[in-house]
Amino acid sequence: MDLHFTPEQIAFRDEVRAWIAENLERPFSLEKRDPKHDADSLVEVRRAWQKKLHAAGYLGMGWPAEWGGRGASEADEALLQAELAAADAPQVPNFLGISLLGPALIHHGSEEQRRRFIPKMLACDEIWCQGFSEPGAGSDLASLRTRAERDGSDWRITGQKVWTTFGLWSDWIFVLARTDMDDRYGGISFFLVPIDQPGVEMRGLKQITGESEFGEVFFDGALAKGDHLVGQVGEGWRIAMTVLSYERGAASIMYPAQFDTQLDGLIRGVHEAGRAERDDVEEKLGRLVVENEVMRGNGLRTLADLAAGNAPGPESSIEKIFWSEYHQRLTDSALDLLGPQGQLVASSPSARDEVDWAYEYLWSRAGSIYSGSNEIQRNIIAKRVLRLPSGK
Amino acid sequence: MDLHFTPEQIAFRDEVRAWIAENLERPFSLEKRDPKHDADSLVEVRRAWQKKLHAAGYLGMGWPAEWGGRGASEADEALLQAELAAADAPQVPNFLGISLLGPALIHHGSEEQRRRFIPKMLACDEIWCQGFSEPGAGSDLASLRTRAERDGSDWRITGQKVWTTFGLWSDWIFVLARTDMDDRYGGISFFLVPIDQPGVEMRGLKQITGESEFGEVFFDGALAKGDHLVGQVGEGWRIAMTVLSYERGAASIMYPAQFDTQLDGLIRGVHEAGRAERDDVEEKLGRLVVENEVMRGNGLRTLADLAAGNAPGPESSIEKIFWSEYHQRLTDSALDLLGPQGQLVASSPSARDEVDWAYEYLWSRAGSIYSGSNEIQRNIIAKRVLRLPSGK
Amino acid sequence: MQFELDEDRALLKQSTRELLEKEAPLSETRAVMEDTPEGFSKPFHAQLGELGYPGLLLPEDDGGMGALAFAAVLAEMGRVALPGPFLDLALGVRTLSGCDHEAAARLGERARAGEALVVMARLEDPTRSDPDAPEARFEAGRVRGTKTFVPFGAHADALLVTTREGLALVERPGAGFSATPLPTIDHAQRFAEIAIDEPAELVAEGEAAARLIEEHERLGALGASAGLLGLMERALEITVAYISEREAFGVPIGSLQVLQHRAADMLMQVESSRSAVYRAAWSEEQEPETAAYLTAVAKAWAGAAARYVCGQAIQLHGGVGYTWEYDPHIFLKRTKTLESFYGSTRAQLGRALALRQPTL
Amino acid sequence: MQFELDEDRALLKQSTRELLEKEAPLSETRAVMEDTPEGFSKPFHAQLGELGYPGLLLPEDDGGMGALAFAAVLAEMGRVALPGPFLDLALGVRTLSGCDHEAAARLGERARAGEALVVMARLEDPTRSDPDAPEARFEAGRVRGTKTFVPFGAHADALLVTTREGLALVERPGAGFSATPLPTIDHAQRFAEIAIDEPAELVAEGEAAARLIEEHERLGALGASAGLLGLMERALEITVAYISEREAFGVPIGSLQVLQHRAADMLMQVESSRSAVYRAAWSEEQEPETAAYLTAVAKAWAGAAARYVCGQAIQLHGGVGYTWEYDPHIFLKRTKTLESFYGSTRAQLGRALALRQPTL
Repeated sequence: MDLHFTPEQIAFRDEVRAWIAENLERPFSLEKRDPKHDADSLVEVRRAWQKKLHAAGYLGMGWPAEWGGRGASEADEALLQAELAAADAPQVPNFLGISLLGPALIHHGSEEQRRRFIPKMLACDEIWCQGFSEPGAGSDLASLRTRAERDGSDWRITGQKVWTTFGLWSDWIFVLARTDMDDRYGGISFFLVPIDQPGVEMRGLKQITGESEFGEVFFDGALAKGDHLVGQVGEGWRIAMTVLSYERGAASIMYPAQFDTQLDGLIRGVHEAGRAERDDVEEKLGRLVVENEVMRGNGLRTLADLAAGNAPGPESSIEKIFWSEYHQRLTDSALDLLGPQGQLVASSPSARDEVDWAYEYLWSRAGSIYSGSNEIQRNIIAKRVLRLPSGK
Repeated sequence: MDLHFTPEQIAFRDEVRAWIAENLERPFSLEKRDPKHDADSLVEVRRAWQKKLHAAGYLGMGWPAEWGGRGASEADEALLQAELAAADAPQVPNFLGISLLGPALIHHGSEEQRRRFIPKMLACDEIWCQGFSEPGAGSDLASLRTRAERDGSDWRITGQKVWTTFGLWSDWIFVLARTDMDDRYGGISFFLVPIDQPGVEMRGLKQITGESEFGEVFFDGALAKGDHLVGQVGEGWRIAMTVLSYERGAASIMYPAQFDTQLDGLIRGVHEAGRAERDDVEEKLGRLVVENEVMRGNGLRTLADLAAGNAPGPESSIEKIFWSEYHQRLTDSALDLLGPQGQLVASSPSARDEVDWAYEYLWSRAGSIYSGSNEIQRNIIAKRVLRLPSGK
Repeated sequence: MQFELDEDRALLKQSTRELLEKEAPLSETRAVMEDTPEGFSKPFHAQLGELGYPGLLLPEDDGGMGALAFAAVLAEMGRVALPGPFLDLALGVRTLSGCDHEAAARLGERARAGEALVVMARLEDPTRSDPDAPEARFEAGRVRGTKTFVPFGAHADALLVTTREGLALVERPGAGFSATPLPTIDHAQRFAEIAIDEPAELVAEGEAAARLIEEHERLGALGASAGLLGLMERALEITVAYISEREAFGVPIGSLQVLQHRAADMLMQVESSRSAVYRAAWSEEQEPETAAYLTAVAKAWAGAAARYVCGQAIQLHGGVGYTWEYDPHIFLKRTKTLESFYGSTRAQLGRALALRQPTL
Repeated sequence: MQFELDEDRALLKQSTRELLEKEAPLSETRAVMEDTPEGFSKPFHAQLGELGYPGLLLPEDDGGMGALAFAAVLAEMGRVALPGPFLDLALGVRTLSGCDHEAAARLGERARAGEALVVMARLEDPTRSDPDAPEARFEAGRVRGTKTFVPFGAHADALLVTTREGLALVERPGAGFSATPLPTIDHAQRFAEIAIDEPAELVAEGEAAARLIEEHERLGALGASAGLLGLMERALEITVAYISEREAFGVPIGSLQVLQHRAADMLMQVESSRSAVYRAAWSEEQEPETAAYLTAVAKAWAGAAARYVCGQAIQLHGGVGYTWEYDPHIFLKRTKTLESFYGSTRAQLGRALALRQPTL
């Protein structure tokens, strides 16, 4: 057993840490509090940050060198993500493009597609959003109904997609659409569709936090060029499932790092409120500390398994459930422990400035739903890990 | 809205309270600690207590006067049970006979059956145990397989029953047995079977507490006389379901009364351990107090509904879940709050004497399983109260 | 014994429901959250005043209807997550009526008619002051101090300020008054930090003031508990309706056992809250010696219950549950306000333990 | 990076499992619980001694195998809920080896060979004494005091007694020693209250004694956490097997979604415990600056986790789950012992908060 990172990995982590200290002006939570910003300018902050990361070689690190990679391991990627999370760096606009579309193009796309799309995606000259989910098909993704019909050598897309993160600011969308109505899995294909065209209408989808980072998009005969089909007709489901299983390791120590930063803020806040000496407060903080450290232990184990060549299996469902429900417990406890002070929205001059607890409290409700609800994740564990029987 | 008991009910409650003070030598938990007792002599303590209760007219209070009743309301019955529970009086050996078999005989039995069985059951000259559950049919009671076959005008019973409370000390057992293998519900009949006969073998079933209050019984052509069939052939399921739905109200404020006594002991124990001033202890005790009081509020509401002529419906599932899971939280917390001291078994001279926490801790695990597991209760709430749809 | 409300109160409850569904439905709450600077509909609150609602807690021979009616009305308001200061106003009217003081009586008349918004300013910065011995002072006819999280403190017409000397009434705060908004999660429930140095009248002192403040807190906790009951009751209803309709994998998701059990747990929380809240309200009227205890019990329970129910309402709605467009978030946000103010769950747990007494 | 044990330790784990399944399987635990006055099998513990197990925690050049091997062995013992003082003995051997004292060294040799049972007597009545400043005294070559919940205190051959003066060793306690059994829920884990007034040797003082006691507690918490891991791992296995077989309403109950999710939650607890326990053991060997913190984390987590898993093991077994005949109760009972001793969950939560530090 060995849970040490290699000296090279530690050196890389230190390099990243120093680079962030030099290049990140301020935590993103402070950007969001700045009254000079609106939703548009915040996207520009994110874009600028992505450009910096790209210039420093921190994007697509595990990809082939030709596409910007440096042969990095899952551990390197995980260390990078943990440092970024701990520093509260902005999420890059193309995070889904890079984690999903990138691998799809590299493994399943054509050479022209790679050349055309990857460099601009990495440089954030084009923003991509994801077009997998549909309003009627949440957890049951394969029941999607958006369809693609041939139009000469091109395709016409009709239907609706939701949860298109950064949709309002995107230039392109990668879409799963049905090319055969009768074949549940084999009838799905993978398309690249430009957003600025008559057949596409993108709307913001306001979240309970009041922001509209998500969008919903309506396709009414939108044009997808024939050479913007990724892979073959009918390969869409397989491609999507493959890329969704990548990079699981990268997040494994990211959440504990992010929550550690928030825990720091909470502990400071509780001290300032003069409540740190109470036994009930000690117990609650202690529990939050313990759970987060256990989560990190799980993450290190995942990285160790990856390093030992064991592909991450359905156990990643455990990580998803753990971080999302921990986030809810953390914010619930924080609001209890900080009192009304913790409920102030960031725009209030009296709000605590380390962590925007009001936002986190609301946003935490989403984590147990998106990316496969926790109910679905528990089904997966029961069936694929514990091999429990199916009903009749 | 009126949650007051009537002056008559309060007078009855006071009468009961005074009667208990006069007649109950000591709490049953202290009886159990007394080294002079073994399982047999404890049953005799219970029997003696039932005789006292019977002599005072406290058994079958709601039954017709002919059978010992006094036209008591559910509220009277509930007040009696609450006082008995608060005083930690022994459970009477025929508690299931009185709550299940009594009503079955009164509503569905023959006059001869009533005359033959009811007086001795009330006086505890005969102890009855229940023969409904089977090893292969826990929550799915109707799948029972014990069968009754005609033997002239009599019946021969073959099969196995479990959870026959006080089985080892019983004289009779009331049994649901299958008279038609093909009719799931209509093929079940209700028999009265003497235990002291060659075809019946009763064994103690040791519980996780180390006691054997339960039994399991094996029938191998046991004889049930023809006139010991209750109701008609095939009416057994209907009779059982009817009597199982009676007396729900009687327990509605019993559990909170019992837990209040235990809470008193816990709070005293925590004070004596010098831990009462801790904020975390305050919070945990406060939560136990709140939950128990809320449970009593639910119980009073049930009684009020009964008094207003509303039959208790599937909402009684809520009470079952509430008290059984509260009991687990209470004992869990008690063992945490009292430290190792709380884990001492009653026979230890150093054990706390108010409450046998070690026993309660273990026994509390049973409440969420017996009488219809809490999983079944939640199914009932979902389907019959919330009317949620069935799967395909 | 009877759990149902009597005819008068049942009628009030029913007519309140109809009024709210007509004049202030959930869609209106949403509009107020999005658009109104005050965080509530002034016309609707004027209408409530005309109908006499703010006087609910007055003695019966003064036109009040008692604690059960109050709880029933607050629960109805919870069902539409009514934004605004109604609870604080009703408490203010009651407190003014308990002051043996002419200015208080005069203002009370206007407040109960909905012509003046009176709220109590009580909380101070907890790191600097003890709630039982406020830093705010009443001296030489003026009140001076700083109060925080004053409900609708920026929009009140008059303030009942707790001071070390007693309860001070500030009418028409002027130049010596400033209010800084404290926007919270709940867009439709506005708080303010206020600094005050204004002429005032001492309307209650000593024991009398302490009693009024205690009563204000107790009835505030009762009203908040009732509001929480309404919130979770409605959140459960919309959730059951949603999962009964919504299909996945070819079946309504409400047929899945895990969601059925979740809904069953939500029902247990809601129905237990109903028992606890109405029992506390009933004791306020009929068994005052247990009222403080049973109110602490109700508030401690209902706050945690509503948090669970409204959180699960979002979860069971799936993706749309965290959109602004669907309603569950409105319930979650209001729950947070009602749970943490009017005596937080943690505070009420301690209170319940301290006040524990036999109730049967 | 690698999570798996290296070859030597994996081999030890495997051979320990085989040994236990052969010589001390769960059925044997049941027999010991029912019949043995000492609460453990003396012959099997002698066998463990012959095989060198009690020396596991000794320095490697003294024949020890380190904390990872210790954790792996304790987890295996947890899988069969092995009754007896093995954990306390291994800790005693380690502590004796840390005393720079001849009598300790001599006894240590015998103890590691399984010839003498040495346990530490540390706890005193918490209402009368502070664990950091015990009432027990070492004076004039004698130790005098009262200790409570001494593991196997009635069956030990020698005692390491914490006194205000340091760590005192009492060999062959005689007439000045009395032990009152303290039977707990867990029939197979015996404790005693002891009163002692016996000749003794002071084997460690001051800083050295404090360091040894701290180490004893830390390694005790690690061993208990590993034991808890084994208990819950096996409890989950038997539960999954049971619900996969048992049918109700015509289907295996393990196909019901609610039970599937419950089992999934149990798995999360077990696997997270595995990560935490082995990480703590690894830090004990490789990263001592984080060991105290990570051990507190592991114990705080594993205690609560095992309580949940073993409680649900009973629930998912239904009726037979609360019979003596089925195994789940054995796991629940041992869990209670391991959770509340070796630093209770509550104590470890406080410790984890106090010791929190960056681990990456």
